[in-house]
Amino acid sequence: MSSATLYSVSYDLSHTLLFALGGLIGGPLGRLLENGDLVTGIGVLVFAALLLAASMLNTIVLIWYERKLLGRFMDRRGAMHVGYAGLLQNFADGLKLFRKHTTRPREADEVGFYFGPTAYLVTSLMIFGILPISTGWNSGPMPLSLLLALVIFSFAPLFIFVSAWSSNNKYSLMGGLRSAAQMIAYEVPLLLAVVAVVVVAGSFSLTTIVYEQQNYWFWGPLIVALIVFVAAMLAEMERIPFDLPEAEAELVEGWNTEYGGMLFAFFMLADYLRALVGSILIVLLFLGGWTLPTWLPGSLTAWPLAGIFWFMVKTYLVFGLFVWIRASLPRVRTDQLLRVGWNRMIPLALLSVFLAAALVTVRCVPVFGCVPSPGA
Amino acid sequence: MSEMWINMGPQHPMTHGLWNLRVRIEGELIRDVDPEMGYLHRGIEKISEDRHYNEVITLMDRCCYVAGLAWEHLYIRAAEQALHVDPPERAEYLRVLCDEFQRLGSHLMWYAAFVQDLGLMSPFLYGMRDRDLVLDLFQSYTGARMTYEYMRVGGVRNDLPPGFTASARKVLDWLSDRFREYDQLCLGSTIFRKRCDGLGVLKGPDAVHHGVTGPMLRSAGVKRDLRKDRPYAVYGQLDFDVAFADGADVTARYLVRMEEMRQSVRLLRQVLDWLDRHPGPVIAEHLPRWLGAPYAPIGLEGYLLKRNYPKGVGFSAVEEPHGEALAYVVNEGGEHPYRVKFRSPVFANLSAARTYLVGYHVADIPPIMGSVDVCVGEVDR
Amino acid sequence: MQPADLEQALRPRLGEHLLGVEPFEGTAGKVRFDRSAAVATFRALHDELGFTHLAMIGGIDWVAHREVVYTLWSDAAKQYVFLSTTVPADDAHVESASGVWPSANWHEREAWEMVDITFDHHPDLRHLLMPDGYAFHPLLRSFKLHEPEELEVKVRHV
Amino acid sequence: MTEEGAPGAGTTTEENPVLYVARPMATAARQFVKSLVRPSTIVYPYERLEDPRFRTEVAVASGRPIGVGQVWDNYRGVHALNIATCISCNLCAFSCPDLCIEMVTVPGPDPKKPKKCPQIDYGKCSYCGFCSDACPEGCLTMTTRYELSTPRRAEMVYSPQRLFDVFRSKLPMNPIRLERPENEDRILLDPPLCIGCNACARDCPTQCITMVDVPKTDPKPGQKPAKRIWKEPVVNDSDCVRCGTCISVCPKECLFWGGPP
Amino acid sequence: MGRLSAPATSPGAGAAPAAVPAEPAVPFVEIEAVRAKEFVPAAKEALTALVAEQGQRKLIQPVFNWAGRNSLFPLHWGLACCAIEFAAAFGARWDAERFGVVPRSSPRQCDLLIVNGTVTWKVAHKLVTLYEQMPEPKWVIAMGNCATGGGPFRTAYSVVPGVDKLVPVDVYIAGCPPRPEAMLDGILELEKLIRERKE
Repeated sequence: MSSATLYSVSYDLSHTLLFALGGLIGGPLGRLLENGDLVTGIGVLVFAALLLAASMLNTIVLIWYERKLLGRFMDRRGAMHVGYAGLLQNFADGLKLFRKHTTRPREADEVGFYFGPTAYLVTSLMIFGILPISTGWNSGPMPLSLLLALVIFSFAPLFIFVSAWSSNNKYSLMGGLRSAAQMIAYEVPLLLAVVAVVVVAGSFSLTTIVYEQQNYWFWGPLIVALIVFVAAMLAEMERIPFDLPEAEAELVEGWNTEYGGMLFAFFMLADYLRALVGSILIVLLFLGGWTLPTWLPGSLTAWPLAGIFWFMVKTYLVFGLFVWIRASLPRVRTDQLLRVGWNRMIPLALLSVFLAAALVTVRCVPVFGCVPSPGA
Repeated sequence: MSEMWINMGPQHPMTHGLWNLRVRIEGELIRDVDPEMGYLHRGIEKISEDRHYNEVITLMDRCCYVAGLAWEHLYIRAAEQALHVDPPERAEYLRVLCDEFQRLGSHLMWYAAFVQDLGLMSPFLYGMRDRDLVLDLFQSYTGARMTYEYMRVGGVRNDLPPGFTASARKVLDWLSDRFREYDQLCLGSTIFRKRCDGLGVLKGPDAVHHGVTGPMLRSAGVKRDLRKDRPYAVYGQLDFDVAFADGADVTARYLVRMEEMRQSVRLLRQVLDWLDRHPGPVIAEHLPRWLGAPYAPIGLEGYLLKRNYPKGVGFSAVEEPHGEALAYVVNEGGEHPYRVKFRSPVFANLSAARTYLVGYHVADIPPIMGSVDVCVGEVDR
Repeated sequence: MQPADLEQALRPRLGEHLLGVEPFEGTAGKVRFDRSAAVATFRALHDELGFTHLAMIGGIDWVAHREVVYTLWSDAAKQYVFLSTTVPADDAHVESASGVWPSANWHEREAWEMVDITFDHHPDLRHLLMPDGYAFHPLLRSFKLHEPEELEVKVRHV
Repeated sequence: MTEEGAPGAGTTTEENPVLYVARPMATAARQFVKSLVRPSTIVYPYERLEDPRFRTEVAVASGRPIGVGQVWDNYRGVHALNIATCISCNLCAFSCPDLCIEMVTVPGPDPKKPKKCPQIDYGKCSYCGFCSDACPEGCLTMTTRYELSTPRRAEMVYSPQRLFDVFRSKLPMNPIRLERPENEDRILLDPPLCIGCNACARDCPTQCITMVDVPKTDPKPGQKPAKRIWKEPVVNDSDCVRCGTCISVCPKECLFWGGPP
Repeated sequence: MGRLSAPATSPGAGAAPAAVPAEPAVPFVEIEAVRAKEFVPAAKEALTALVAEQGQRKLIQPVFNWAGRNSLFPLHWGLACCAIEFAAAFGARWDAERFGVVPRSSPRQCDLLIVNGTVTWKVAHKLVTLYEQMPEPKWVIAMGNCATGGGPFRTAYSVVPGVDKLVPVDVYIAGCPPRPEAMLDGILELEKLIRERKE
């Protein structure tokens, strides 16, 4: 396990910076700068800024990727005129939304109307502080990082409901209600599927889970858990076929009907941030994270940033699967969605937990190999 | 949750046009509906009274903008009966060609809009793409994509350009392949079947009672198709089957429309073969001059009266893509029609909305209304 | 079905209220009836002759009087038939057909707002196409169209 | 769901969720692979459907047609007016169902007799092509130009000069033209009403009306002698374009449409 | 009946298809890159302003202008015939999304109101409401003749003779209905208008 984490890099950066500055100024003021607490504080800030920049950039590229991919599924080109191949399109969208006036309906709840989207975006961003991207890019040892990520991930329905309720629109309200019902229904199978992974990996730490997949990735032996996880993740991300809360055809724009300008941009960003988090979680839990199979030549990972590169490749491929589903499947109905959630997904998830338990008992699977003993 | 009224429209993604569906809901269940029409009422029947017979054709294209040629055909048949004009046979075949291509175009447009209501994204684009090919054919002989102004009292404006039938056959081949793809995307999908089966049921007797016609009626097992039951133009000489289904639900309407498109392809192949073999005039000879060409020279006022042109009443019934459309044209001897009255199939289909919407979920409104295939232009006129 | 058949079938039920059956090209005929026997005529055609589908109700303004034309279709005979009744312009009302054919509802609303023919015992006679409170009946001959007047054009004030 | 023409496809009720989700996904994937080669999008400002290479059928790499060829031969777009051959007959203005054509004066060869040519308001025109069908000289035709966006409403009114510019730009024009139908109507004269004022002959765009002498008739007893020029118009039917200008200018309304019924 | 005369009689006979000013075929890569060049002048302008220290507002204005004109979200609203061509412009063949034009269903998220069809007096106040619900900066395109001036229906008793009587219109598109290309041309015209706009 590499010792250089993202936080330690930030801390070192801040340490170097402040000590150099302190040495430059000299005297008592300079010594004040060489304070350890200050270094820690600045280090956290640098860490946050790095995370923010990386996640935002990734999100915007993700939107571009989806638009282009969806375009080809639909036999058209997608955004192509703003920037090379439309790469700058989403920046233009973001800047435009930033400049647009934000209007609040007169009858809307003042606090909730602004609090909802902001909290939605902020909680979605918070998850990125927990997810390890590669050996270098992680926030240090976090024994319960998976649990923490999922807890933050499940904050969303609350904020969606707050913003939907406070915009004082019937469509928004219905969208909010659907969103709450749907996310609660799919929270359970999601967690159960995660339990299967945790049983096999023997840890709640995402980093450990990735290292547990050295011998074989979990998608093979835990295929049932993967299916449950992908379906539940689709519902949590509110994408077709489970995009009922913002079902265009009947609910206009769902719970963000009354939001325009930057608040709408918050929603869009948060949606895609969650989609990114979903893809990343699938890569981490089932597809071996930043590692490659051992039978591949080692030169593929022998260069700097190779971990991040392969991780992003996997993430974008997983997201491509979501785009593919979006391009080819219709939307389901609320009651059907809930019925599938409670009647099909939870039994399947329980089954996957039993399978995982059996796997841990048996230890070895033909084709895939053996599980290392937990905690080894 | 207590009951509340919500307005779906006039600006709502579900409506596909300018109308308002007021829905009383309890939770997600529909308790009552009240369609509110008239947002697109342009007074076409009134304007027609101020226009010459041929000039009304420009309004017909805009009356139903997804089936312009079918409406031209409808009006022209009534006007010809009122004015005692007989078109030549080739013109009748050309009109059937227009009608059937228009059915393809309209149903493809319906397909695109319907699947979009269900949240299917790509087939919307596929439907629009394939509809554009049909519009290309229209453009190559009428000169416009949507507002054709092709038919005239006594025939049609012009003959087909050379090479038309060959490219038309290519388009038909292309479309026949696509229908399978459409079925795979819709019927092949479990989610689609779960969404659409048993939805928006309107049984046969109810449908007849409420004046519902077209694919909606045929999907309820009633085999009424004016092309078969009351053959107009040259439909009596062509070989085709009436598409129908028994389900009376959204899936059944989908099946009927898909089958109608296949039957249209079958009809079109026969029509194209006939047109290849039988050249001839496309407009009646010895027409009164103001009918043969769209002129309105000065001094026309009272012209017909002076010449004792016979009065008449024209009536025509055409199986339009949406259903049974009727026209009633009164010729009182003036240069303008005295009264023009149209019957829009969607008008009646929509007026029965309460029978097939109440009791379902809010989320079911888009697919059900999508399966009705609303064209507001012809409802409001 | 020929006009003579129609007359034969309807005469016993309507008596002198049946004013005649005229031939009409492309249909079974045009049945002219007195408006006082409207519901009886509707019932006779719907129940006895099998004209279960009401396709259209149209009003025509003949200045002195107004004519209401009903178009019916029979699935058995595969034929259309016209029903026609005249009402004087100053007392333009006729019994509603929506009790016999539910589909008459919207057609009658339209005929009422366009040609000003009141349908008695109509369940819901209000504006369909024009906004509520619209005072005119556009399809009357006395209602003339004209070029629109020049209205003020809105410009952006930035 | 049997008998003739009944759609039989897709009526299966077997439950196989995985297969039935996989089938539409496979269809979409097939489309995706095809589109990777060349989507059917036309990159509009840089490629146009009226480009010669789109005029014939384009079979792109994936075997999909974009357009079906020859789609522009009959297209009705902006008009082109050949001012030189326009005879100011007004027929285009009369035939316009939307009343968007106004005849305006343009400088002609003869300064004394100013020429009137159509000015078209594209904010009203419905592109029905009735005017170009009505034009007896074929000087008003429709081209394939369709881009007419402007921030100012007034710019949508095309003066004859601008229409002439369109004509000179040599855009592809509508080659399918109607021949003028058999004319059975002709201008007839109600002789007792005519006063021989020469208005019809003066304003006839084709100069097909000649004034011929008529014998002076004696007034009936008890009546004043008619105040008139003893000439009557005679219409040369082969040259007449049946525009009705003579009828409109006749002060006594003695000309009318007639002919074999 | 020789109704279909040979093309040679047409005055446009000289302009057979071959006479179309053939545009040079632009390679795909260049097409993708053409509009990317637009950003460079905007950025250059911004940098020049920074050097000249002309204040913050001048500095960010070109960039926001660039963003605003390249990301026009029209309201997803179909009125009449033109709405079908409006939909076709988002179809596979023309794909208006290439220009960043994505229809949104909620007026709060739109900056462009494309009035695609006949506006009747019955719907007039709803149109104005929708316009007012759109946050600034916003633009209006009158698509087709009905929106421009009532079109063929302008004499009717129920039709607004031109949507410019209700809301300020920035670009008019003629056509009945305009082809999808013409609609795209109108959007490009609007982009040009926004570029020249001084705030």
